Amino acid sequence: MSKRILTDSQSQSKHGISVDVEGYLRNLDDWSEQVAEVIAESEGLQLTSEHWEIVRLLRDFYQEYKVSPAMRILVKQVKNSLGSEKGSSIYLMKLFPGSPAKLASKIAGLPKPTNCL
Amino acid sequence: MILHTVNKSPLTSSCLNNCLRAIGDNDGLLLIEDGVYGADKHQGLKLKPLPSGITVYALKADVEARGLMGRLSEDVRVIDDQEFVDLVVSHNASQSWY
Amino acid sequence: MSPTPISFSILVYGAPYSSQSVSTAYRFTKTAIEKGHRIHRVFFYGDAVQIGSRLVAVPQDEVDLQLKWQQLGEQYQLDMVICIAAALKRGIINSDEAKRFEKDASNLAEGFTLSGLGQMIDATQSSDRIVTFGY
Amino acid sequence: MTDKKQSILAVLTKPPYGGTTAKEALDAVLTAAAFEVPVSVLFMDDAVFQLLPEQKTEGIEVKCLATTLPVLPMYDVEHIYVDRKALVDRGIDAEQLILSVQPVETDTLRSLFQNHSRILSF
Repeated sequence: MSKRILTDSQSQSKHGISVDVEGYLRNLDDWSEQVAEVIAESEGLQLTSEHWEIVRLLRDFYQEYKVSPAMRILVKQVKNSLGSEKGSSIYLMKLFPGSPAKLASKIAGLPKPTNCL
Repeated sequence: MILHTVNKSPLTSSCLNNCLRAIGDNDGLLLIEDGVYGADKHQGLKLKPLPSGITVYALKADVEARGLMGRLSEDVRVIDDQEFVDLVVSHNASQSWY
Repeated sequence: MSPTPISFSILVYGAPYSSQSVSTAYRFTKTAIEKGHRIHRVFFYGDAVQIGSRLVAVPQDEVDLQLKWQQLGEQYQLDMVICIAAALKRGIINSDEAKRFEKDASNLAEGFTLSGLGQMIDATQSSDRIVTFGY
Repeated sequence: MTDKKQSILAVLTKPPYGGTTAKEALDAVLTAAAFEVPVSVLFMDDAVFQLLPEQKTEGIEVKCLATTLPVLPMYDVEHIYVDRKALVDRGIDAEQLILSVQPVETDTLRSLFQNHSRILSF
């Protein structure tokens, strides 16, 4: 039985960080800026200041509401705080290729989505 | 026109009260499951302050299952599952109180 | 009275064997189909997701609700969706999700699909009537 | 999903923590909003307790619903109604809630139902 309490030996441990099969943090409290860099690297990303703007915005949003924003809401939030040039799904797609809301959330140390949408 | 369904006994739940506050002039009220206890005349009918023009229905299978057939208030129309479907069709929307 | 056929989506919230919800919803769905209506989707939410566990065992003299839904679903090609978020928390899981969440088994019964709440919202937009069966 | 969107009325009647319905209702509302389906929310009965300030859920080890509810305006859910009678019956002041809501009288409450053909009941 892979209960969380026993998983350290089985988990993919990257630089001592316990992440699950999809690369999400097992314990959200483990997050730090360094951890974010490591997660990003394992996703093939080198975090620039543009990435960090989004990651911080996501963390702030989650901190305030305890919910990860849906893609549309993320775009809106980015638009409101970083301007309309950055507030577009194309811009976010360039920074976080594939599924920006998911990938950025993973790096920001937000909970793993339940495939809900 | 809304079809309201209520599935709890009015003796133990506020469902029916809420429904009666929200119900409009041409709406329908269907009692299902434990909601059919609301149609029992021996309770002094909790449905009493019923807005005029509202028809109260009770779902036959639920009434029979609970031995209420002989105890129903005369204002209540007993309907079967087919008529339940028809009622949903003939109203614009339905709201469930549970 | 034979009204023009319309489409329904059925929302079910109560756990089978804890409330009547799943069985009242079943009777309604079956009757609607028999009257010539179309069922766009049946969406199980909240504790109703338990309908999807393959591990449920029912005494022979009681009604096997899951089997009834499966038979109805197969006969009429029903889209029977179980809310994934509600299901995972309650131990209803398919093999893909079992891999994602590192579980050693899966138990989703045949005939049901795990999917998101978007399917519920789509149901409100794509069917003529929504009927909710609460617990 | 069809192009022309039907607006949804989400009717909430349950208190926040004794069951999971309040949270599941919120998830459904947020999903509708994420898909840009117009959704109005109506708090009735014990659901108005969801709006009380100072909810501290650490003791019961449940995620605090009152933390997430204020996200509704961020999701463009602008029509949030509350049954005034439900507030009055419970001695709750509409000015002190965690969310800016519009208290409605019985007549308005009734017309809300009549004006929506898509109702989600929670």
